[in-house]
Amino acid sequence: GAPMPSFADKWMSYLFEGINDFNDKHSDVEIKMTDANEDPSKMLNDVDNFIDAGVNALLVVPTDIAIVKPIAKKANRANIPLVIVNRLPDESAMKNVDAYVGSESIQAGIIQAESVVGMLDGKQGNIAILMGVLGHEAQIKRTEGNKQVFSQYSNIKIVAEQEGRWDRAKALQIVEDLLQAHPEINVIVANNDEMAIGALLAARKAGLTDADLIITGVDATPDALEYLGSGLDSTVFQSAKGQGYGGAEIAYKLAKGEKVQKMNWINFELVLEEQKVEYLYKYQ
Amino acid sequence: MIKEASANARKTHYTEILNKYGMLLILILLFSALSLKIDGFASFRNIFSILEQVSMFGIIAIGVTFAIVTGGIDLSSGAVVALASVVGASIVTGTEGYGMTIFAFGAAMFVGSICGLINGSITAYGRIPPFIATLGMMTMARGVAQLVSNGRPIDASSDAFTSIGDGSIFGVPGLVVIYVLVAITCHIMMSRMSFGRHVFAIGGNVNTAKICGVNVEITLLKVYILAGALAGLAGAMLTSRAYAGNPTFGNMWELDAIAAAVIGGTSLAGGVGSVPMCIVGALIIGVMNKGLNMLGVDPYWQQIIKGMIIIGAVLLDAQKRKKA
Amino acid sequence: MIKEASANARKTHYTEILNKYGMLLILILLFSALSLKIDGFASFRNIFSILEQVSMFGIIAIGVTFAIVTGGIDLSSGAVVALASVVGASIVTGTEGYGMTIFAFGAAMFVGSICGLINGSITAYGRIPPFIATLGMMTMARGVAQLVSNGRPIDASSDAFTSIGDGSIFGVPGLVVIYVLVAITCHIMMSRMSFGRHVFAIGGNVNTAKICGVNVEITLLKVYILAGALAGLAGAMLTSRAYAGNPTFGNMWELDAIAAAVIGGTSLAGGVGSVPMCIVGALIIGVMNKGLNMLGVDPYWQQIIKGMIIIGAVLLDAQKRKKA
Amino acid sequence: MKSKTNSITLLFSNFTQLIKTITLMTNSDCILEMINVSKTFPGVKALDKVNLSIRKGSIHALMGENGAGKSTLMKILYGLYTPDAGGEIFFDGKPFNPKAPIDAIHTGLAMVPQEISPSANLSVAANFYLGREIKKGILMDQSAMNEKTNDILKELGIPMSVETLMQNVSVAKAQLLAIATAVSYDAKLIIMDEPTTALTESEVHQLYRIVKKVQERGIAIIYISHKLGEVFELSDEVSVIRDGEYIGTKKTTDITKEELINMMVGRDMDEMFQREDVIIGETLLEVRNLSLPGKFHDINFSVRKGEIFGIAGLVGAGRSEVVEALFGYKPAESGEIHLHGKKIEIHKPCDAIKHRIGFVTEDRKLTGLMLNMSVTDNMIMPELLPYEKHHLISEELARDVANSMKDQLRIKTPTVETIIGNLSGGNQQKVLIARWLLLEPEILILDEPTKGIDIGAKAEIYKLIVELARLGKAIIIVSSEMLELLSLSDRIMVMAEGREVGIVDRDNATQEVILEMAAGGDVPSQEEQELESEYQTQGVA
Ligand SMILES: Nc1ncnc2c1ncn2[C@@H]1O[C@H](COP(=O)(O)OP(=O)(O)OP(=O)(O)O)[C@@H](O)[C@H]1O
Ligand SMILES: Nc1ncnc2c1ncn2[C@@H]1O[C@H](COP(=O)(O)OP(=O)(O)OP(=O)(O)O)[C@@H](O)[C@H]1O
Ligand SMILES: [Mg+2]
Ligand SMILES: [Mg+2]
Repeated sequence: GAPMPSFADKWMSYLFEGINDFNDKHSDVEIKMTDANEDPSKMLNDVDNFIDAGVNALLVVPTDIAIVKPIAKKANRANIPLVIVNRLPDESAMKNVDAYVGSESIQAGIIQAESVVGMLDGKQGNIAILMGVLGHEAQIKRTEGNKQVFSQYSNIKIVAEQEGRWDRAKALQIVEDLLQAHPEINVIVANNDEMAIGALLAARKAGLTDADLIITGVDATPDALEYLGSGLDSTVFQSAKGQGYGGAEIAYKLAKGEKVQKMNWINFELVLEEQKVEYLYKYQ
Repeated sequence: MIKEASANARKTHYTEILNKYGMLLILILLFSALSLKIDGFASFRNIFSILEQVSMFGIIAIGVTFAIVTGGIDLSSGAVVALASVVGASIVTGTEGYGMTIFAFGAAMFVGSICGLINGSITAYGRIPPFIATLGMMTMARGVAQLVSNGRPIDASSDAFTSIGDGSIFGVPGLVVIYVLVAITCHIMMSRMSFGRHVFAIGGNVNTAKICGVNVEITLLKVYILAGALAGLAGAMLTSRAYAGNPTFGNMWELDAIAAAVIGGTSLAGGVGSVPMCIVGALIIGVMNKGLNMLGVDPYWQQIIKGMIIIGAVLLDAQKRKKA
Repeated sequence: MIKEASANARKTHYTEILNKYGMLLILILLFSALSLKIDGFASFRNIFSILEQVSMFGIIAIGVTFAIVTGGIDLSSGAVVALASVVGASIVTGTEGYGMTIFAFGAAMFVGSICGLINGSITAYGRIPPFIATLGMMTMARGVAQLVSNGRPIDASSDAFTSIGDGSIFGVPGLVVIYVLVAITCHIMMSRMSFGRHVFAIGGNVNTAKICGVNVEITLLKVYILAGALAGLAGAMLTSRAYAGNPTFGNMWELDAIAAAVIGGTSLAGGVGSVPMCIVGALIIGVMNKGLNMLGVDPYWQQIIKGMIIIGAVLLDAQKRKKA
Repeated sequence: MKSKTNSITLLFSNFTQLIKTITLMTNSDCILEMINVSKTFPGVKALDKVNLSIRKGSIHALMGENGAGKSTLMKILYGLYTPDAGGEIFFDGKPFNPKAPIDAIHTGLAMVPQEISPSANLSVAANFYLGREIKKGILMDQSAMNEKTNDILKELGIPMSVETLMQNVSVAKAQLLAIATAVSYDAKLIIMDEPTTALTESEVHQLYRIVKKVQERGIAIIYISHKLGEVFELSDEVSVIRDGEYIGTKKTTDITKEELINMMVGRDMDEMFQREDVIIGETLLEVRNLSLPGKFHDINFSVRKGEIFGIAGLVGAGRSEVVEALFGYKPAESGEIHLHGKKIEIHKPCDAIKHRIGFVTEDRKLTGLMLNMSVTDNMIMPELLPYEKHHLISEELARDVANSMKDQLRIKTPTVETIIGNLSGGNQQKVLIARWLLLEPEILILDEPTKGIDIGAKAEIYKLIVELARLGKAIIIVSSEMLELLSLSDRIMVMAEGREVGIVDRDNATQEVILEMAAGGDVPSQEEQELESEYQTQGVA
């Protein structure tokens, strides 16, 4: 059983692919996924339902990290191994979790921001941050990572922060408005690639060229990789398939009673134009 | 002629029963079908689990039913859940004991009531369609929830507090107990108290209600406060179940709640509705959700099937009534 | 007596003007206030930018206005936008030339019309409240959109296709041109054609409409097909603007669209509404969004302020009318 | 000329007013005194310094043409409208300024509104006690309410099951119930605004009985009606309003019908309508074996060009259903309709409209008005084609046509753009008649066409009907007003319990003959007795 937070998110869809890959390769495995639509309550329902259906292991990408506690409690009560993927719960919650596969979201924000610092190379940076749906773990941590880095540099100023809801169209509209109100903006940092592409389209509309703006996203989706170098300046790769496949594998082992490592880190990797082909290849 | 008349009377009787219990029939059919397909679907455990899952938006649906019976609507309930959850969580976080738990539940309901009071005042005194008033409140309440929580989930893992969502009394989950209590209270309010009578009268014909001396404004105010308080209660329940308050909670719940009310036969034109049937409507949605998940239906298809079942159930009901 | 009567007549005149143009006044006030606060807000460039941003949900709002005037509603439009965008993008992806562009727009509108046809049939022939019919469709259309796209955005970067969203004619953005054309056509349909009269008649009193020989079912069918087709068009426009189709597009747009219609004075009880005022309503929302973004208001506060402005505008309008 | 007489009466009434005002202030004999009450709506001065005093325990008739302001005056009394500043109202000697109906109710007023629309979703008893539920603790005492309602209804002679939902109660019964409800309030003054429009003779007599009973208890009644007969039968005094102005008050015994009409319309007029003969042509419409199970059975009749064909019967006889079926609104299940000797199919109203059949329905609110649309829109709806230029509707053309109709039928409205909901009841009815006249119908069906219409307008409508007949149109008229049917129709079909009892010629038709037929023959049918006993048992239960 694998309750998932959202089927509407592009990055997640590659994670699902990883899980499905594992599923297809092992004939003695059947993985069922559900969509919580980013609704924690729905996710709890899904967990209940899976436990009722008698699954051997739970593989969960939580909607937010606070939800892990009740999920762990339920899993423990039912004596079912629990693997958390992608979103790292706090320590007290981790006590009751059997394994974690993924990375620290804050890391993505830090890598992203550091790449911006590098590209600015001491020049004045006026930054707009596009955030995902407020309250989501990735939105909170990535933004936090961004700010952590930027606050150390006196040549960098955050001019605006707005909620782009992970959505390309919404980001497009916001960046249009921001560029109008703050022509001085020369860096746009987006919590994900879809919003970064929206920002890029808005910049093009405003007549700005690649040289005028630094735009950076997170996820390294194929779409984003296509835009890399032609407007998008960097993105951060987090192996979705790797997390999915790895998570499934660990859950499989736990279900069979094998011992596994508790923390399984999958690191973020910065992707610049040079690595475009290499990463595009990963999606083939 | 005499025979015909009595045949007619009997026919009316059938019609009435179908009108009243048609949806219950559909619920039973749905449940039976799924029980045949899925092992253990018809177990007590599973039924309680369905009830638990339904309890929160089911409670909202009861409040919404009141609003709809007056001819209004409440779109803000999902956002109020979020606000109440955040408020409840901030009160309870790091505390222990049932005193704070009760206080947190009370505060959540109070915050909900305030939202309801605003909805109600705008609707009753400002003469703004409740659709717009509560749509505005929906945006505002979520904004305030994010402001209060700074956009982050707030931990609510006080043992006493979470025991409400986790615990059970004589095997009945705590949330289900609350649901049942709320349902009984609201059913009595709606069907046996003059407040309920006035709610129906307003939905049936506002002008007549006014002429008969019903205080339309106050009644509407009470209705929206009730709906708000119940949404707040649901928010507290969710917080206790999820061990956290979160400004993203309750997203789109208002639509599920309205769907539950309407599937239960509440007329959006006002004047018709009941608490028991609203529960039946909520259960149809709950059973359907549980069944689709347990059958392992692809989530994309789940959405499509859900849409079809909602429309289908209401269609079936309408058709049957027409024929009868 | 004569003097008094003419004074009265003049008063009526004022009232009527206030009734008709009150919201326009509010729009102008809002715009002026923001122009004073923000440099360049009152520029052509900015006005076109607002119009462009408004165009998509503004077109949806026009379709929804028709539905609301009949006394119905359309909650599915946001989901239809998503479905149409996905369909449009899959057609256009990797192609070149205006032929495919037109085909993609046509297909998007066709898909929208099909959704509308289903909405309409269920409403008109199944006698299901449109709230439920379109709520079901909302879930279904989004499910189908995810199914078609496998949950991922579909690239739509055909030059011809994206030039619609990017280009401009004599300085007027392409999307604005489409908006204006749709608005003019729909305004004529609503105010000057018998179809429009029938729409009003149904909203005014269905029974009377029937007695007056209006084919209620066919008219409703047409209304929902129109609303669906316009949502489909908006989906294609968004796709061309965003260079991609995405099953997450159009989330909650239906609520913005309904808000625009109601702010524009369309009565949710049916029988009252107009296209120009619906545009005014959409512009109020658009100006507000733009202003809040340009002022750099904290996103939490933005939501709160938006809710207040929506309620405030309708409240102000209602108050003014009551006094006059 | 008219304005001169007007100003004279005005001067005169102003003078008497002055004296009255002075005497009234000290007059403890009056339950209600209204002094200089005015009300202005946007564009309309509905009431202009009206004075009215009602003596304790008297039945006071209030008369005036459609749109004179009678209902408005009563709505002010009941707290539904706020009057313009400057007037004064005293109730039982104390100043009285109701803000809402609840104030009026608490002060001792009750009202039967002109347009009764009970909450259809509530039961008879629930409606009866709406707003003043009997409680036991915090809960309602349902059985007590049922019992008491039952008792009161039995006492007033309206036996029925009190748990029936209002939506299953006929209009007539609902009207009687509204009256019973008003009576049951512990009121000192009851307002009845056109209580008999939905009633037939027998129920009207029931109403008389109730009204008399109420008066015996010392309760005063304001009785608004357009029917002179009722006024002279019931009232002690009668006041007249014309165009929002108070004309005067008279003791009913001191005034003749002619004088009263003169007060109302400002000129002499014949109350009795004398119709002239019209040449009757060939058969236009023939109805054969029309049936709709449960509603009506085996209806046969034919109507000729230039003929006025009446349909009589008691309420519930199925008259409306027959004409609704004829028009395709609720189509019959079997039977044939022939027009010009050819069989035609009518499944929907638009079929009927195509054959140029017009239909003024009986229920203005339910099937007549589009309340929030303009007078013009309400008029032109059945056929929009004549107003189209290049496929687009021409507002101008529509307005012109509506204006000419407004003049022709003397519809009292500020403009034809006015929302129809703001017109007085009678004027709304005129708009509906105008709607179907505009269709230039060959056959015009009128179901209770003069419901709530004043004497002057009634005469005009009668003239119009005869004029249409003269032009070779066929008219079918359903009416509960016996005099109306008798004076208008060439032939009258009488229905009872969904069946055609017979067709009577003009020469043979008298009130007695028709009433006897409508009652279903000499003896009440078995079913009727059954029903009666059923009511009795239900009443006891
Ligand atoms: N709400 C309103 N808004 C505007 N005008 C109104 C309103 N109500 C009544 N009027 C106008 O006031 C005048 C008096 O109407 P009212 O209903 O009192 O007449 P009435 O004497 O009761 O007539 P009827 O015999 O037809 O019932 C009419 O000209 C009517 O158009
Ligand atoms: N079962 C019922 N449900 C609802 N209404 C009913 C029912 N039975 C009778 N009525 C009402 O009884 C009334 C009388 O029926 P019908 O219209 O056939 O009588 P009629 O002879 O045309 O009388 P009228 O002159 O009042 O029109 C109708 O107005 C109808 O609404
Ligand atoms: Mg009146
Ligand atoms: Mg009838």
